[in-house]
Amino acid sequence: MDLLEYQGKQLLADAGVPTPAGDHANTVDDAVAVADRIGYPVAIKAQVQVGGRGKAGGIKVAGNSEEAREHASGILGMDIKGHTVLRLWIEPAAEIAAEFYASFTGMVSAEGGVEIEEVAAANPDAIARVHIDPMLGFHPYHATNLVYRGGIPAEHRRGVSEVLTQMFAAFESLDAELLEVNPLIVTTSGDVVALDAKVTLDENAEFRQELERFREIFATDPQERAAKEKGLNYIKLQGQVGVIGNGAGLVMSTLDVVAQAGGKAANFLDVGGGASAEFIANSLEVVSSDPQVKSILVNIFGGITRGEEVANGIVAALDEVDIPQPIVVRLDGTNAAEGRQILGDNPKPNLHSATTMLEAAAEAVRLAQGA
Amino acid sequence: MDLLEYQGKQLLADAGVPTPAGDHANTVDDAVAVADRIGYPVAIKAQVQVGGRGKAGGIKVAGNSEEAREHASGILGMDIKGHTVLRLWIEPAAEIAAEFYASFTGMVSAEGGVEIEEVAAANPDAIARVHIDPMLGFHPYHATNLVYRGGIPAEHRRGVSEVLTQMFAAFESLDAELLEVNPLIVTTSGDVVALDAKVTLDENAEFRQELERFREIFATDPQERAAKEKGLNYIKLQGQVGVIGNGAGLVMSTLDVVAQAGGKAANFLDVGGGASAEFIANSLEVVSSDPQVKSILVNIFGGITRGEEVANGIVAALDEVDIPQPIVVRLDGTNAAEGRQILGDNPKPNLHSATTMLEAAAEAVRLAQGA
Amino acid sequence: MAIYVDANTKVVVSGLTGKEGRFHALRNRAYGTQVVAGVTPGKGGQDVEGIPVFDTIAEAVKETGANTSLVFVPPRFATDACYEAADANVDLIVCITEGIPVHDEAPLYSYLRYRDVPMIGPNCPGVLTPGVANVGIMPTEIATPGRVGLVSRSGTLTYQVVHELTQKGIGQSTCVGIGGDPFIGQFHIDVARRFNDDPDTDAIVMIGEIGGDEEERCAAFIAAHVDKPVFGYVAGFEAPPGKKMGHAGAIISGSKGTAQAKAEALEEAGVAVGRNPSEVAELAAARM
Amino acid sequence: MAIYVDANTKVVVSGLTGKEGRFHALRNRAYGTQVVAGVTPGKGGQDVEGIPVFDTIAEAVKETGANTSLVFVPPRFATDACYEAADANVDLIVCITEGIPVHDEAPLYSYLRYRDVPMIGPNCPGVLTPGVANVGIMPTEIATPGRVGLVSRSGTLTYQVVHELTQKGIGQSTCVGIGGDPFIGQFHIDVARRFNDDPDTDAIVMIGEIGGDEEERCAAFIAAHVDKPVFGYVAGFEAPPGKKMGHAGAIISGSKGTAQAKAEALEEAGVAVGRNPSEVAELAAARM
Repeated sequence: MDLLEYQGKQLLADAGVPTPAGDHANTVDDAVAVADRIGYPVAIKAQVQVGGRGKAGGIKVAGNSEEAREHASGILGMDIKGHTVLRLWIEPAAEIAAEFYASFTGMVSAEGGVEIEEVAAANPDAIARVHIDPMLGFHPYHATNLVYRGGIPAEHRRGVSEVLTQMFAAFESLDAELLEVNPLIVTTSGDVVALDAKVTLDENAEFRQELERFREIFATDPQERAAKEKGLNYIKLQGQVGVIGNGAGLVMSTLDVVAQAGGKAANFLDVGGGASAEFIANSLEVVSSDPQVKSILVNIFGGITRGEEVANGIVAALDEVDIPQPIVVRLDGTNAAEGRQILGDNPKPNLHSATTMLEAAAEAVRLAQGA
Repeated sequence: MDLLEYQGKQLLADAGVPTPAGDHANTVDDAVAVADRIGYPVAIKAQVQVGGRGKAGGIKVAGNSEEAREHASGILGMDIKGHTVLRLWIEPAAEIAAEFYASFTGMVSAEGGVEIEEVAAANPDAIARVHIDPMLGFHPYHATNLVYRGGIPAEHRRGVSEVLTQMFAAFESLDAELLEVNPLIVTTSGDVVALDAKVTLDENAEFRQELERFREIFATDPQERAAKEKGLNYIKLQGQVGVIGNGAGLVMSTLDVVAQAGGKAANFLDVGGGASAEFIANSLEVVSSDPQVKSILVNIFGGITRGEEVANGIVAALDEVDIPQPIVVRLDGTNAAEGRQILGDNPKPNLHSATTMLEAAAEAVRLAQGA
Repeated sequence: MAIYVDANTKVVVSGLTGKEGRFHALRNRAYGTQVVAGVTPGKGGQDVEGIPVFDTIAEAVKETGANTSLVFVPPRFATDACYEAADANVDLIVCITEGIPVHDEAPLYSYLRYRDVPMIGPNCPGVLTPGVANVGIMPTEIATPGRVGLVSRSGTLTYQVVHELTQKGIGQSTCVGIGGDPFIGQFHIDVARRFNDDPDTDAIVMIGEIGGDEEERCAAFIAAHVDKPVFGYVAGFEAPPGKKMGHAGAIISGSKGTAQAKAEALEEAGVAVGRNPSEVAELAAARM
Repeated sequence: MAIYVDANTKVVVSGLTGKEGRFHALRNRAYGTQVVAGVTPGKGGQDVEGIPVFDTIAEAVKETGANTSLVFVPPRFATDACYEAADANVDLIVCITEGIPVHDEAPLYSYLRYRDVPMIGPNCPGVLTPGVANVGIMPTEIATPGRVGLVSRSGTLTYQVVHELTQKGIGQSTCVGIGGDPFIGQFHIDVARRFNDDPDTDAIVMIGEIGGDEEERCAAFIAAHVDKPVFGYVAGFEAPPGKKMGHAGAIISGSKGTAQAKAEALEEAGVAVGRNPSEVAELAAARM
């Protein structure tokens, strides 16, 4: 789960990392009121789950109420790499004396473990990485090696070390997959402050983390929003063939063979392992609701997911919701025969069957193009 | 640092382990008052830093004030394996339904790490041990393996698992070398309670632990008390030759050669590495104050401790305090020549020099027996 | 002899008394796998269709000689079962469980590497040595004994390729689904090393996917150390950058981790790379 | 070639700018040891009598080719210096520091075993290969080059035995003081293995002490694996039970861990055991 900047900063602040005090706003008037309350100059920052806001014009400094209104109006509603800006964060504009970059991520290196990706001074060559054994955790020598080898100036070493230690503690206690601060600044008064925060939390840790508070549905695309609400693993793409499959690798491969058959996939949708009939029905409904989808390819190879469940799901979905597009179903693996039997016993006019993945892709593309 | 039972129980209680509520007393009257306040029956328990109190008669149950007075009088002042009972602990007598034993200790096994020694049911064959990687810590599977393989009855498994988990947390957070509960009981009402506690804390961790609160000097032997006050590593023995040396192994070996020379050492005193002149002087003073000491053997082999420091210490001690016994000094290793030079430049009537350890031991024994 | 799993494999199933554990353990046994024990604390002394259940893995190992741990317990308990299996000195752990937090997986990964206990998974379909033993959830009817070793992160994509191979008459020595999580016990490179050393394997089919640099590292390993023919496929040519494609690690960061780059790295290492599951199977069939 | 320390040893000293570190590092250098670097965070760029100081061990290793870490920093920082040295890929760590909490030493022990980095100490006098290199605080004037390897937990007792050997004309290949704490990096058994494999060592002198079962385990190892003559001494025949004799591990528990029992175990393993430092040296002298 990718957090918005202000959510990430709140978590860092909870962990003791100094962050600018600010507030968020969803409207221009609110934004101006917040800016007035904070006092100028303020930074007005688009809250989107994607990098590169600054370059895209999503971060502006306002020196007074008029500028605040102007910038808030300009940024709210902006499209940044396909993300519509629906929320702003307003904070005091910092006087920056020095900028650094710090990041913790779980990566496997030669020996596995957690890597702090980079602690770079303004000079991009000055990058230090350390490998942190997750059994051992973050020790003072890790911080020492990062601040010295990363070229942090003498007067900021203690402050940066302390923030790195706090960041790692937060990285672990929050079940973060990524914790990145860029820039980690030193103000002209000498304070080390996290001026931005990129935090990705692990949804698998939901049983011990309070993730619900961050679960805002910002997707403006109706299929993405519906998929999120139903807990489907859905990614919108640009083609005409809706794709549903089980297993990330198989679905990725299905996108590939659709392209090789001369079409383009409209989406990625992985129903995962052991998906129930209801799950399959929901998936069909979401994919079908996309007006650019001209045909749907269901590619299931059974392991935990059993063929009869998939078939029941398809039959149930077709009974309950109106699926206008032709559906090509390809079923193999565990209980595939039973599944095919169920489909055969419940004939539908728009239901097509294929015996191989390549045939299924070709048929789906043909139907999409013929439609 | 070996804690008294009631000190260890307090630490366990802080860690969440259920322990009986009680109070300590240093006099018979106080003990009776505490017992009256708690309500009968109470257990009256000698607080000494040695095991086997129960067998020695140091634990009694009193059913009323008269019995409390009788038992408190009997136990206070008792000698238990050389330890005089100066303090009592009084707690409600427990109604025991089942008894277990649980212990954590830092031991090196084939792969190193922390061992939970034993969790035994009444049946002494039912002992389970697990090795805990200190980088990994105590995980639920450790508790599961201990309670099942240790034969803990089904109804007590959850409670015992919880206490084991709390004990390990305390073992780590307190810098304990040993944390032992024997017995860990289940009361007739089904509660798991630590009825005794044997806790040894690591004095090397003093920089991060508050050890001073436990540092009560119970030693009744005047040399042991003086040595503790001066921070000397002193152990009283039964012979006539006072022994001072540097390094635990060398001092142990010195005890051996004194015995082989026909004498017996009066003490073990290791001045350690890099001991200063003052430290040496303090050592001589404490050893010399023992009336059973008839001669003193100083056996120094220099490494970190340099010969001139030892020599200066001996000279300073002889200038400041009156050492009636003859002293045999044997000096070798780093800067031994300089040290011998200093001793030669400061002749004292009772100062003897020896060139080898065996000669020094023989000379010290001869002087002790001739005195 | 195959790799990881063979006729000497004796499986102890953590979570045997659960729904999925029971279903797949019995299925594995029906295939001929020696499923000798189950473990569920508190259910020691029971049995599941004749498979004895123990309270701890240590007891199961002691009583039955189990040497392979198969883990089906829910995510919050799964890493604990793997630690327990390692401490009980099994030779192999196969962890099927999906959805384990990465901060639980990371120290487990470290511990198992240090202890030198190979783990397949987590979040994987397991290991199938066709005709001999199946430890996990792979559908067995699509596989057939033979001399091509197969390794993949993906479950169902593995099945797809196995299916294609079988249909083309190419049997498999062992099929290994290593799992889609960032911290898995055995990587492509570990499996490739074993296949290269396995006298019953003549060629290797390696299925990669976008994200990370594992395929690139494995390509370097293949170029330096593997003398058997290797056939490859990388899924995700159509995956857009910056999107996590189902698996936690399957994400193209900037221009790094693309299927194109991985396919090229494998080709440079001498691997014959197909552009879809059928093509890689055809390439293998043409050479065998 | 001696063991642990030889002419190729290049030492980086953690704590070089401290009083003890400086004293002993310069002494080691004066003996002929290659002391190539020091480390004190914040003092990088300085030097101690020509020995360059770095902020981190990694930098020192990179710039000077140091392969051996010698640690003199205070107890609360010492284990961190050892972890840092291991991560900087040195071949050997010698940790002199005394007084490190056992709960800091225990995970370090585990980490170094897993990473396969040998450590001498903590709380030890170091390693001396007479005439070649001294890494630690042993007095060198008592030692002389030769072909007897010596290992002991105790510092000064080691010196005593080395001194006795030298006086009897018996030179030493390497003298190893493994340290008196419960968690030390290398035990008697590890050192005995190396001496047995060392072509420059003809015989081994092993000094034990009361407490634990290390001498017993080493005796079993000697009986099974060591073909060179071994001479032994165990200190503490006069130690009373239940008292910790200076070293954290030196305590007789009940009837276990006595000098008598250890001496007998060694004798049963074919070790010639002396009853004091002079006697063990005499036994060795008589055989060499």
